Amino acid sequence: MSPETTIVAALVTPLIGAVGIALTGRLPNLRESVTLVTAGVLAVLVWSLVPQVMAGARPELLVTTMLGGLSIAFEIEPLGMLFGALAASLWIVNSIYSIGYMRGNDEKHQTRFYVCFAIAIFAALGVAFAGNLLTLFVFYEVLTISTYPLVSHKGDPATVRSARVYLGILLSTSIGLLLPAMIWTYAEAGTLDFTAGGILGDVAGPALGVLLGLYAFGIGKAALMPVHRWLPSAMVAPTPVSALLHAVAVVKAGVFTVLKVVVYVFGLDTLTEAGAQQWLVWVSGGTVVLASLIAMTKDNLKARLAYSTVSQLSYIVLGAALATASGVIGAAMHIATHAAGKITLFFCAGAIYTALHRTEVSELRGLGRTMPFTFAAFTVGAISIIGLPPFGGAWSKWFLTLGALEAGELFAVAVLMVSSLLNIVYLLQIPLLAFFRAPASGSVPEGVQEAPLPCLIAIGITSLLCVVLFFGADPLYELTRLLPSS
Amino acid sequence: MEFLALYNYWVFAVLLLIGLYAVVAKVNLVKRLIGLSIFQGAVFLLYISMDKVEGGTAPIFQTADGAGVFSNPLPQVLILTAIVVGIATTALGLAVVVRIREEYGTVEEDVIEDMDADS
Amino acid sequence: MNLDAHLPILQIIVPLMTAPVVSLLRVPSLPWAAATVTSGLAFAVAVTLTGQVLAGGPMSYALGGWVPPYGIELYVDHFSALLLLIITGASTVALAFGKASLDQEVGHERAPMFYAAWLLVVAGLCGIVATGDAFNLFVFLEISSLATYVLIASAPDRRALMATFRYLILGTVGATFYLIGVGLIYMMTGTLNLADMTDRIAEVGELRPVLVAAGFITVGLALKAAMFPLHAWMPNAYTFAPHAATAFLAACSTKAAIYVLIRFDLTVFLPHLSDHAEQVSGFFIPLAVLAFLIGSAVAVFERNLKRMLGYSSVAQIGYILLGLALLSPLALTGAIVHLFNHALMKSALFMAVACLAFRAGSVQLPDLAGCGRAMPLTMGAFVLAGLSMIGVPLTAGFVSKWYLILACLEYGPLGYVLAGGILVSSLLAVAYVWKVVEAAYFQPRPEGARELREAPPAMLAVLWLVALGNVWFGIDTDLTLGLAEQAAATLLGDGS
Amino acid sequence: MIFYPVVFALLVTMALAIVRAVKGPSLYDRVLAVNMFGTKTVLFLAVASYLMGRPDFLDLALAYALINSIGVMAVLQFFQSREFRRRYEHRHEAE
Amino acid sequence: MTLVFGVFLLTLLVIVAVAIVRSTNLFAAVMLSGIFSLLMAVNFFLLDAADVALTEAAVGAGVATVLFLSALALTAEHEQVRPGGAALQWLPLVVAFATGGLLIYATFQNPVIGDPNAPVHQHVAPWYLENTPELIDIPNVVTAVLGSFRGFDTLGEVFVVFTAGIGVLSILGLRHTLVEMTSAEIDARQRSLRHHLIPRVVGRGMVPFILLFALYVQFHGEYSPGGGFQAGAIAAAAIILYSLLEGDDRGRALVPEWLLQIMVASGALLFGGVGVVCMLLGGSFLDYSVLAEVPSEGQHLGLLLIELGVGITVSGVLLTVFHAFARRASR
Amino acid sequence: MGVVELISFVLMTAGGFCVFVGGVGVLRMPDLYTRMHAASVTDTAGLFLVATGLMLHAGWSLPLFKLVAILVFLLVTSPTAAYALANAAMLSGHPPAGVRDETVPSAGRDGETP
Repeated sequence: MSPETTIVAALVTPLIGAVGIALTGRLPNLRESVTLVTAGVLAVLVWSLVPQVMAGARPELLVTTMLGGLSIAFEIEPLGMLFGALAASLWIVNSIYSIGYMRGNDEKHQTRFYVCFAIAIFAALGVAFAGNLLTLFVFYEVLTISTYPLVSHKGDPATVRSARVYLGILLSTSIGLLLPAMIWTYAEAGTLDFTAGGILGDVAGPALGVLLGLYAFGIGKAALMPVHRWLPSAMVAPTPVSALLHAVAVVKAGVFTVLKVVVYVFGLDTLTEAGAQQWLVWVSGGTVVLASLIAMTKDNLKARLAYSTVSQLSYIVLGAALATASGVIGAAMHIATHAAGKITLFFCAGAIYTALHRTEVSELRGLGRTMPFTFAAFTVGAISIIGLPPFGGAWSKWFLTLGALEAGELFAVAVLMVSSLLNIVYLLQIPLLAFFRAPASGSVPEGVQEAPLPCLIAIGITSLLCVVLFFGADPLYELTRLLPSS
Repeated sequence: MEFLALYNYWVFAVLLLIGLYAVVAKVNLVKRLIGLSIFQGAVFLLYISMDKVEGGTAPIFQTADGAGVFSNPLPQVLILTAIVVGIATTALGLAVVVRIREEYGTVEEDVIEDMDADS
Repeated sequence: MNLDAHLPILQIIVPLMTAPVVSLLRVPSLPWAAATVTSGLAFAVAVTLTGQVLAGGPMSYALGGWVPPYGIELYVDHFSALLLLIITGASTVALAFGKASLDQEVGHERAPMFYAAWLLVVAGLCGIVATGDAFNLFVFLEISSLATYVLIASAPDRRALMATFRYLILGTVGATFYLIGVGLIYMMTGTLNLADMTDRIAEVGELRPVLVAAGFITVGLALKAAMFPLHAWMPNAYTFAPHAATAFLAACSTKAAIYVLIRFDLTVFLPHLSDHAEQVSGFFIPLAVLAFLIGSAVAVFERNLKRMLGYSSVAQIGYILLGLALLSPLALTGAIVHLFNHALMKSALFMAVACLAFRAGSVQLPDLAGCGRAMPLTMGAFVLAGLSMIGVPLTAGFVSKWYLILACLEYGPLGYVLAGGILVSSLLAVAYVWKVVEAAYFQPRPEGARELREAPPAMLAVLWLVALGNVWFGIDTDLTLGLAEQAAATLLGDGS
Repeated sequence: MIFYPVVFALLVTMALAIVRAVKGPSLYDRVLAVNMFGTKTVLFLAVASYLMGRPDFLDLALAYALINSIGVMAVLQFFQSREFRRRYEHRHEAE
Repeated sequence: MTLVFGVFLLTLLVIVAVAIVRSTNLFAAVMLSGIFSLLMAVNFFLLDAADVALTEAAVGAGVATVLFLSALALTAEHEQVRPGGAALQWLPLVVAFATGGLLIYATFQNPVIGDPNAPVHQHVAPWYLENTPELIDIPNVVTAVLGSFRGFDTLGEVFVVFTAGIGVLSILGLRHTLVEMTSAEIDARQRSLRHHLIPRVVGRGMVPFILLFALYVQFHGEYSPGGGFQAGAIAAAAIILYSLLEGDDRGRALVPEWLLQIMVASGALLFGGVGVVCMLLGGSFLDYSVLAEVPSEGQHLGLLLIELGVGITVSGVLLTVFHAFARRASR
Repeated sequence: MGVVELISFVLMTAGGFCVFVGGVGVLRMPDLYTRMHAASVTDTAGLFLVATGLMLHAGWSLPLFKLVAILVFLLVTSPTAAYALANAAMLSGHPPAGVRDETVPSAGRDGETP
């Protein structure tokens, strides 16, 4: 198969899957099989591209050209490859988990759920492979819209209200800020293609800063404060969706876009020369710390994880804002490592909810013996996110710190330090509570009571991934290393 | 007499004003249509006023070769058409008013508005 | 007889002459069939004509063999060709689409008159666009207006009558204002031929009657075009007209007035009246901005689907006017393309609404809750066209907005504010389209509501044809942009 | 010149008729005034066509002389149908 | 001197217009608007527009009055007077005054009335006056311009009338609201003015003359004021008179509705058809010169036919409209 | 000015006078019926005089016949109209001034008080 065909196949597969799921909606077992098969096929297709990209190839696909040199086109470069592979792989895991979760909780509208999920993956792949900003924007919006039914899944008024916040912030920032930024970019550069070294070489420094601001806040999915509000709102979704949102598709699409814009639209050199990114270091650094502090105050487990995500995402934005080679490498790696860690944490939260219907951190006291596997996995995920070896998160923090030092940003270094400490406090607190605190009297069920098997399998896989990303990080490094040099 | 040389146009403007006022301000639908025909009539006057040539006569030749001074035929042609358009509009408007009266039992616009607001 | 040379007149007389015949047909369904075939024929003429214009430049046709300015002239250039395509195309699809819906609303007894009036609207609008004579334009304006009143009044709801009456009054006032303007210009120039007028106005351009005439023509056409704040007649007229007729009228009836407005302001007045450029910009820019902001905002709060779309049209007309007011080739291209694209999206939206109304018997949003599951294809098309209206890339709406915003950015400091306004209005569009989507997909059917099923295949086929047209013209912009760029260049040729 | 006295007289009478038409007081007075105004118009048109040296325009006066009667008949018909309607409405109210 | 007459009549016009707007009795307003039309017609006549004056007299004073009265009989005679309703409304007043003021402002640079050097008399119009004898060869230049030079406008005009006709038919002609009536009432109603002996005799005597006159206006329009439109209006007026006198049902028996509808359509088709024939014979649309060997004879033939078409459609439509109203009343 | 012209002038001026008197009568008379009286009598006379004057002016020509036609039609229609009007007024119960006939129902129902 030629690379072009592969791209087409990779994009079309989830759509076919969606149709298949819709058609087999009456037969749950068949439907779930379709989901899994599609996910598997997709993963194979996407991974088959990896060797070529690592070898320096840049598969392209031009769908159509519209007005004034704008086009719908795809081009796979290392960052997109990384994100695409991540999304495709985690879809399998997430599907396995979803099956357990959705059935375990007896959710309604399961067919709609899987269909939208497939479309969301399609959109995420589109974002990953986009060859220019316009294409990226289209898929970015498709992603927003296709996840709305997932967020509002429960359908009660409170959920719908939160889902509207989700949709409202994401759409309004993208149309109100991102689109103007694109148009401005087009007006200045005459193109929107992602080009190595950037396309905005001729723009003056202050304007560059403003433009960067439009992008940074316009890409609401990156959840930079103060446009992070949608993320906690989206917590009303079922847990697999939260996992999808936080770890795989949505937020990653956001930070991915930021990274991509910084590298391929602005260009690292252009940015550092103009110093236009300086303020973004401060804002993202501030977000990191502030979100961590907020996370500490949250008793609701998913809300705490949500703010943790806000904080972690800003690492990536910070990495981009540093605009140094190591910073970008670190940021790119963090996309993968954080994904693995955070998906584990969410899976665990979902497992706890499915098994015991507990949602608050304070209710988890002493449950370590009831759900030993789950809490063990939670510990793995938490440590990975904190950035301690032997888990994947260590590498990305390492490179981020390196990048901060390269850039001479002592503030950034300080932020990384402080936030790691805060991470320890608010994340490790949970397994500690579960394992070492005495349970509140009578609230602990007898014996071991874990979540359904598919959930556990999924959790196992992702925790394993956290370890694998530490010991087998070389391919990841090789891939991300291509970024700043490109 | 000089000041009267533009009198037609002033009358045109005043009639237009009167007609427009009736169209906009009146609530009775029939009255508004009457206002509309005054409004249109004013425009006829505008066109016809400009066709006059001092010492001329209506543009219908009295001799075969067409000698003589004649007023301008073109505005007359235009207004012939405009009059027809006017009566067509009026007829259609009246038909609508009659139907409105049948459906609502009144032709006062504010009463009708109240009725629609209720439904 | 060389048909090609006669194309401009055929464009008008094909629908015009068929109308009397249709009015005599008494066999059920025959009037509809005749009207549809005629409309299709007119579309074919428009396509051929466009082809000729693209190949050989503007066409002129002297009626009665009398050379202009003594006789009446038809003049078809790129701009008019585009409009002709819109008008005949919208009519054809709405007719092909609307048989079942119109049978339900208009009934067989009234059908001959109704379809005759429909053809007269088509002929009138084509006449407005094709003629090169200021007074002849008025005559066709009246044909199309009167026939439009008939179409609206044919709806079963009694409120349609009141809507018709208001439209009739305001439409006549608008047309009469236009007539006054033409009269004053004629008084100062002695000609009615637009091209001739343009030449001769140069000598008297500074005189007051001409300036006042410019004002009257602008206001009169603005009334006809439902330009903010003279749009009062429009939402109700659209709301209560028969659904399929709305799909047709919304797509093109105001467009013809806008066309004339652009023609007059840019080719007749702009080159010869000093300050006219400033006046146009100063007058239209604020109104355009208010139009799209207020139009969209009102639409957000509207629960009647058709009226919501009516207010959205107010907003869309605002965009077009903005394109005119900025007076740059880029902006004008955007405006002209938007004429086409808006026709495309609105006719799809109103057709979708017609499908909903056909099955649900109501266009109130609460009554339509949950219809997305029962009528997935209809709602799918609605969403597609809605995205186009928001201006999502890959749809037709994006193309025109893209041009407009680029033109704004080009315009200078104020342009940034204008671009911001457009974006805000787009966001509001997101809000009202989303409201419909949410009601359709995420709300349960109300208790005791009518059982829904998918609209008839014939309606769906046409609906999807147009909905996909929104995507097609969002991607393949050669035809629309080609015509629009040419038209903009010609219009501003010696003006800017 | 020989037409001026009669033209003046006609014009003044037209004005008087208008005063009556505006004043009323009853509808019949108005109809009377309109009818009178109509005949004066016919005469005025006839005289004016001579005044302007175009006697061939007597057609207008003739046309109006013929049409004037239709207006009056229409008015009469209107009165009659109004009477009818009143009676009808009256009967319905009584029921 | 005509100028003074004109000023006097125009002043009356303004007075009448004010009276119309101020009158709360709609019947009075309609009567006054009949006067308004007549004054208009006289003014047109004084301004050398004989054709227009004839049209205005036939349409404004004749047909329009009848139509308004028919509509009034079906709606309401009095405007409702509300508390404070009689007072002038300020916003409309301001709008109206702004418009009028703007126009008066503009007039001061208008060419003076009757000025032979005004632009209107310099361009286009002289061409018609010079070339009509040669190209069309009829005395009435208005007819020449109307039928030939600007024949397309007239075609449009016919279709406007046609539209109004089918429009009124579509709006009123269907879905009758049946009113229960006693047979005596129906009788009293349907017999119309038949029991008024004198008007009936006189009226019936006049109908043929009016029709004759209509024919004269129709076919003499190339030589004197008149033409298809005026003739159509006058002929329709004759039938309307007959209907008023004898009852609407008899009027309809005289000219049945199916015939009316065919008239309405065929007149328009005749006009258009002439144009198409011209095209088929190798000319442009409405180029009558190709209809005969000698161009001017072709023009004659063309004008004759199209005027006939205009007359048929106009009379058909006016009658249709009248019957649509009258039938509503008689149910 | 020839004799015919002179006679024509006299006739028309007299006609004008009649017309004017009629106008004054319509304005000044107290009630509908007297006004009607003033109008129709003078109308007929004025009409006759003016038309005859014009005929003399016209001499033997096509316009003469048109004038005759006008005269005849007006002579026929004008009284008819007056009759019809009076009839309608009387039937609908519009009283002559000074008459207070109790048998005439709902007097002045049509009257608008000025």
